[in-house]
Amino acid sequence: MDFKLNKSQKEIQKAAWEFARGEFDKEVIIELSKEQKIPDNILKKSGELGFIGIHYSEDVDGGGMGLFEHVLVCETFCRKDSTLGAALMFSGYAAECILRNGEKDLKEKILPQVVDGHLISTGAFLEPKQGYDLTQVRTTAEPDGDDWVINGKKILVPSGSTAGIYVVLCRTDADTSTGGMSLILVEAGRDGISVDNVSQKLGGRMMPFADITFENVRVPGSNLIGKQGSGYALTQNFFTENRIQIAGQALGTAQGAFDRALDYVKQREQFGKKLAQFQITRHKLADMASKIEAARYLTYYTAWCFDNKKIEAQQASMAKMTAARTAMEVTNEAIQLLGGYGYMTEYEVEHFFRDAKQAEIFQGPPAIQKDIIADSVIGKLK
Amino acid sequence: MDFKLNKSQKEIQKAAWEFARGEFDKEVIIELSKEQKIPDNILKKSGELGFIGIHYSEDVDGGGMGLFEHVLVCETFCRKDSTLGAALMFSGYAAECILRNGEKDLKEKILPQVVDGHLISTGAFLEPKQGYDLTQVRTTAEPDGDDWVINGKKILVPSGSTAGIYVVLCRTDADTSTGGMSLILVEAGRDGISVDNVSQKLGGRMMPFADITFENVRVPGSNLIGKQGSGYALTQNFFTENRIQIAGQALGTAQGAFDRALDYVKQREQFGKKLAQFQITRHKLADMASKIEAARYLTYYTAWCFDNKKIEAQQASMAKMTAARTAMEVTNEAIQLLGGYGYMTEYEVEHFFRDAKQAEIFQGPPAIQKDIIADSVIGKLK
Amino acid sequence: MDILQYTDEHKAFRQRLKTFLANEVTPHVDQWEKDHIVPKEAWQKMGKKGFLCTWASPEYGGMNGDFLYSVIVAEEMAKTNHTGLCSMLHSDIVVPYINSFGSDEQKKKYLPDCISGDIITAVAMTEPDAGSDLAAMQATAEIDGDEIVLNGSKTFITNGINADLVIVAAKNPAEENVYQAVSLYLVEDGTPGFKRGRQLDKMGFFSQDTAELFFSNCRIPKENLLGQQGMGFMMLMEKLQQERLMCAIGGQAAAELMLEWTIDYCKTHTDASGKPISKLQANQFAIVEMMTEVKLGKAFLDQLIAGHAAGENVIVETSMAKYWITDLDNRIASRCLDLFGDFGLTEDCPIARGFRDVRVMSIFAGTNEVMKGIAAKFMGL
Amino acid sequence: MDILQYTDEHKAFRQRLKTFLANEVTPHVDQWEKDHIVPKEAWQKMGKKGFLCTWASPEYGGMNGDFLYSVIVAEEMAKTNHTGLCSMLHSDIVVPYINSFGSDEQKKKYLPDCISGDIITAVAMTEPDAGSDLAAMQATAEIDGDEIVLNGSKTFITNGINADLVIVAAKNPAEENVYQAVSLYLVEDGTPGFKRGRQLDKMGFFSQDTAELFFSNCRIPKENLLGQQGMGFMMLMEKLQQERLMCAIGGQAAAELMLEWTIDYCKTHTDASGKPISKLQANQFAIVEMMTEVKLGKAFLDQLIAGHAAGENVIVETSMAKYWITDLDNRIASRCLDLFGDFGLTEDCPIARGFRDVRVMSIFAGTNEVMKGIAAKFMGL
Repeated sequence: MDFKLNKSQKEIQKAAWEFARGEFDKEVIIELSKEQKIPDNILKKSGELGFIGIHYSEDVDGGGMGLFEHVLVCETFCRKDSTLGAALMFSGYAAECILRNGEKDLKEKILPQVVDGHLISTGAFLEPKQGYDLTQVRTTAEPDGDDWVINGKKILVPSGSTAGIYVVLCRTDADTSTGGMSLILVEAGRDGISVDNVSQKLGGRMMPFADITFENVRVPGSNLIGKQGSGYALTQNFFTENRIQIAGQALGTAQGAFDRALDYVKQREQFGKKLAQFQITRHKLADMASKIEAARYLTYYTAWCFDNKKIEAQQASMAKMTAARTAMEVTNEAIQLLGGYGYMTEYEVEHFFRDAKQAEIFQGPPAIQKDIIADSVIGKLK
Repeated sequence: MDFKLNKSQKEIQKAAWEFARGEFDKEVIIELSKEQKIPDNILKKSGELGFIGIHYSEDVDGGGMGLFEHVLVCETFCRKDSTLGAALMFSGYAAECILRNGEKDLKEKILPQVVDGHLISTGAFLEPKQGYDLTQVRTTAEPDGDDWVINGKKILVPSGSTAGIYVVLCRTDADTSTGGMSLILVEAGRDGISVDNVSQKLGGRMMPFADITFENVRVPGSNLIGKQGSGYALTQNFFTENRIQIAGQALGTAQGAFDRALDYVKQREQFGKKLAQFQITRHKLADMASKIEAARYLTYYTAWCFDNKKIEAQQASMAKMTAARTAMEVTNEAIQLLGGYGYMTEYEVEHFFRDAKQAEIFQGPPAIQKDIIADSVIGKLK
Repeated sequence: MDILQYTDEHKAFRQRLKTFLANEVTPHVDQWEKDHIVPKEAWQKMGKKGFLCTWASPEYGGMNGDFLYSVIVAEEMAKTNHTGLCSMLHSDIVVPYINSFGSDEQKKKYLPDCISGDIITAVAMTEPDAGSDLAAMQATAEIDGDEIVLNGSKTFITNGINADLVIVAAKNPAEENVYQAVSLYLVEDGTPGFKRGRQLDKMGFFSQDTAELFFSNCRIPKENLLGQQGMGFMMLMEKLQQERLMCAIGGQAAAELMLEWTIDYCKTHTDASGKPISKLQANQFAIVEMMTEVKLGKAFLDQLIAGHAAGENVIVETSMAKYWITDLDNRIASRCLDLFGDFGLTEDCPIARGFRDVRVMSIFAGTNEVMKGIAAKFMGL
Repeated sequence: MDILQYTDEHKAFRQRLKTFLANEVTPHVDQWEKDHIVPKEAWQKMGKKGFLCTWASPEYGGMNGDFLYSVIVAEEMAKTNHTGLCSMLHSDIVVPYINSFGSDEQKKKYLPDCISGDIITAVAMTEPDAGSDLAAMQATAEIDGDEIVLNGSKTFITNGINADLVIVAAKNPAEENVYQAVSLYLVEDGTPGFKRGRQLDKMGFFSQDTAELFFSNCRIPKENLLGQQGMGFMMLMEKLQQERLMCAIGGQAAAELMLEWTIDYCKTHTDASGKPISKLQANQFAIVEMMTEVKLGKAFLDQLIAGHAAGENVIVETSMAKYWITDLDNRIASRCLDLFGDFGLTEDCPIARGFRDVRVMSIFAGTNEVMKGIAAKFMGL
């Protein structure tokens, strides 16, 4: 084993940190978060500098690197700011479905716009009364001539109101098994689409949820992503990839809150001493640092598995669950260490905390991850 | 980063597992544990096969590998049996002080015997009423002609009653600072040594603690390990190395208990179902597996740091604390999953649990590790 | 077996309060959360109905209620899922200073309006650089003829914008012993030199007007000294116990409320197979574990309330209750949200507000670390 | 404010018991732990002094004590730091079956000796392949003329070696409805076909004679049926509540004891600088946190005891108390050991035995997972 980042990884990390330090402005982030908006200029710059599509292949203007490098950037960006960092790095949410499975034409048409930060993408998977179980998807796509005609309702679609394209999981076959579903790309603004119920978010406020209703929405047959009938499997693959990205996000969120708490306790005095001199403060920091360190190498290992084709769903679930729990614990303690200031918006850690909760729940709260892990750990019973 | 074990690491892991599976006998282990004895024949075989001194240099008959490989063997042995595994791999406890710092002659005289499993070594560091703070060591070694004359009392010396040599931390200088201490090798059986208060142990029963009193014990001047005055620093270095080994021990202990619990719940039925079909069982296993996975890569990373001269005390403390906590949580849950059988000696997990507690406390319970981590994380305050 | 014995009068009072809150508070909560303040009229309505300062003497218009009335109000207010109409602070923390330590003139002047809701009160202890460390207080009070001149700034002041009357802690700069230097002063709205800073932008407690207060050469008459000169520290210490107990009571009610909503959600929402998610074993265990902790908190708290009402020395237990229950609130908020899944990430889920609101409870009225320090001290460790 | 009201009689009884235990039990505990059994004489001494079956009617030699006497014995026994003289099982779990369900003849025959300690009892429910799942029971009881023929094996039987009288649960193989198939039978020591297996080798509970019991064509007279045919399951369910409550009471006392020792150790042991380690902030917080949990458990448990004694339906709370308090024991044992450091890894540290002993409490009398399942069911989830 070799735990050294290679030269290009180190450069990427450094470039991401410098970009974030230079461009991420606290006041702007706080203000735009309230409005649930992403700063367009920074999004485009991230794209231009190659951060968003770092793990995309070069034929679609991507960086040609692995998911490992994407995770490094997620971590670094979120360390600087958990809300903006995640919004930038997930501006291409679900576009990985196209990247990994799409036809050449579709990829070349869509992905360069995602890579350069001009197109926000999203995935529309969940439906009412289904929880996280996608086996019973009821949104349908029926072939009609060369087109697909889509009907149904998707809920809690991230960036649902700002995305330019949706990757939609549809039933394309009367067959009610998971083999009867397909992923279809739908461009926002097509006739028959209505976006509503844009929700105020608890965390991740630059990626508001919305519900999307499709009423006889017509898209060309070439918008099919991957093979017909592969939709369920491809969605699960995407979730696996996305969970690793979320682990990187959570890791950076934890680290960023830790940084701020450490700075604070080193300068703040109470009862005649620096907070950092109290054993209990010291032990909290030691705990936080240890948890981050453990989450970090599990996350890196998992990203490495992905890039080396050794990934399994349960490994991604472990990394996501562990890193997100770490983020919750660390950000929670960071608030506590800052005392009353920790609760105040301008001291930032409060939004790291809310964003940690977003990371913990999004793409399945712990119980869902445990179901996935247990399936694999236990295997088939005799 | 590259998380692949190289060819030789894989072979070592495989050889260790096959050796343990072939030689570790449950009944024998349970019986000898009660008597607090180590099976001599297995100890010698482990030595002959190169497991004990795998991280020793070749000039003393060692394997010439790194601590990483030692940790791999610790993990593998303890996975098969937590008590015997640790006793074998720590049969050379504190001999690393000689390995890392000793003069050529001393190394060549002592270490080959440790490597081949014929000599159990130990370190005598703690003293009454000092806790884990070694700054006030009161055992003295005074030069007299070419000899050292040692007086004082050491407590809670692991394998104190079975070891053939002790590495003793002594004050060799009137200077009361930590710079006034030295490590001196003392052979068991020298005049003036008394070993008493051999305690029944809670965990790690093949390495009983004893108190050792030195009354005008005379050893040759060449028994000094490293430079005079370096004893405190060398001890801290050894603790750092040992904590990484303990992390490996804890990791294997956790994995071994997990294996047994998994086997059990897959075959045991209750309320008309296999235990493994209950969601709560499944979630417990998922949690256990995730914790082990996180502890594993933190431990491996830390061992890698050691071998690549990037180690700092706090990194070892993080790995030790995290892996030992993981071992406690996993073994505890394993007992619970086995129900009444988990409490019974013959089902083994009860001794994995006690050994996990040994790993958690030995070389400093969590509070001590946190003190060390905090020192480094916080650094100097302005 | 109930630990606290509520009489029929108590029960009728609780019922009247519930009705009042359902009609006059709950319908407005979302608006107040958006406005980041509660209108003063809401306070007056509450006062007119007899729900403020229930312990106060009939002489001033009070109902002379026992401590259980305060408990009832604290519990029911917590169940409105908002924190803006912070009557607990007014009724059971601030006004009791006036009642306990005020002169007859002060009581006559202020208590009737405090009880009727025409005066809203606040207490200004915490300072930007002091936090829970009262000894580090910087605000000064100097005597100048018949007047006292206040200087300094206070922060995190609940009811800071609405307050008509503020009890301000300040130090006599001439007194070297910090524990004898602090006195309390009554400062009325509109006193020259008393300014309110911006309302603080925070994670939760949106409807509550938490603010900074500034005093620059703020002159008040000597008669506005509350209690004895130099006894401020002692008075604060004496009253902090009830303040912390009230936090625990509010926290307990919040935990019960969040769990109740979550159970209700799990029973009425199904998974894809049509089974209520309360039937999933992992969810059942989560709920049972949370309910167990809630019941533990309740038993401990009820016992403590009984002890406090009987005048026992319960400083250790009060510190314990404050820290454990407010930590419980955070645990429960987070764990409940998990059961809601992605819906829990939107503010449409009521627990989202709870999650944001309860996070400050382990910080205010003395951080939970301060609580543990107090408990350790009084346990003789 | 105490939740339970102990009378002067209760207090005097507790004092007598403490004296008895200090003289007749504590000095022998280390030996009993080595012997892996308690001599029968110890039981007899306890009986003669009136400390067994305190609830029993004077008609049989009992003192007709209320439930608080049982609580007192359970608490004080737990504080002897051993589990061998398991009077709680005998007095408050097994013998009550005879008292509640036995015929007059059975009561006359057995109760006096149970009270005097001349008969030690055990209950045999659990089987090797059934665990907490009573419905999976395999042992059979078949009628053959005037006799009943028992076959099967039982495991984890407390007092298994010492027991003079065992209540055995067995199924009528002809009855298909498992819930109506189980009956209880009284089997005396020496009955042909009743054999004791080896004493089980376990992590802790060394002084307690946990054993396997085997029945092979074991013939007992028909009169040894306890209660009604086919009502075994119901009787077990009815009595399990008190069994679990007693576990919680013992667990609570164990937690208090371990923490008390630890506090004492921390106050009397110094670090290298000569300062008691109870002055280290991390240790203070650890102790405060543990003490808080202990006090929470105590308040909840006392309230539950009062409810149980008053005959309330407390099945949910009993399940909660059993799981939470026995989990607490494990947490406290582990955390206390950390404060002792390496010394805690030796059996010279009293918490080491505690650490080994309490680990089974979250498993026996229904695992804590079973407890949560029961709570969920009766909460209507």
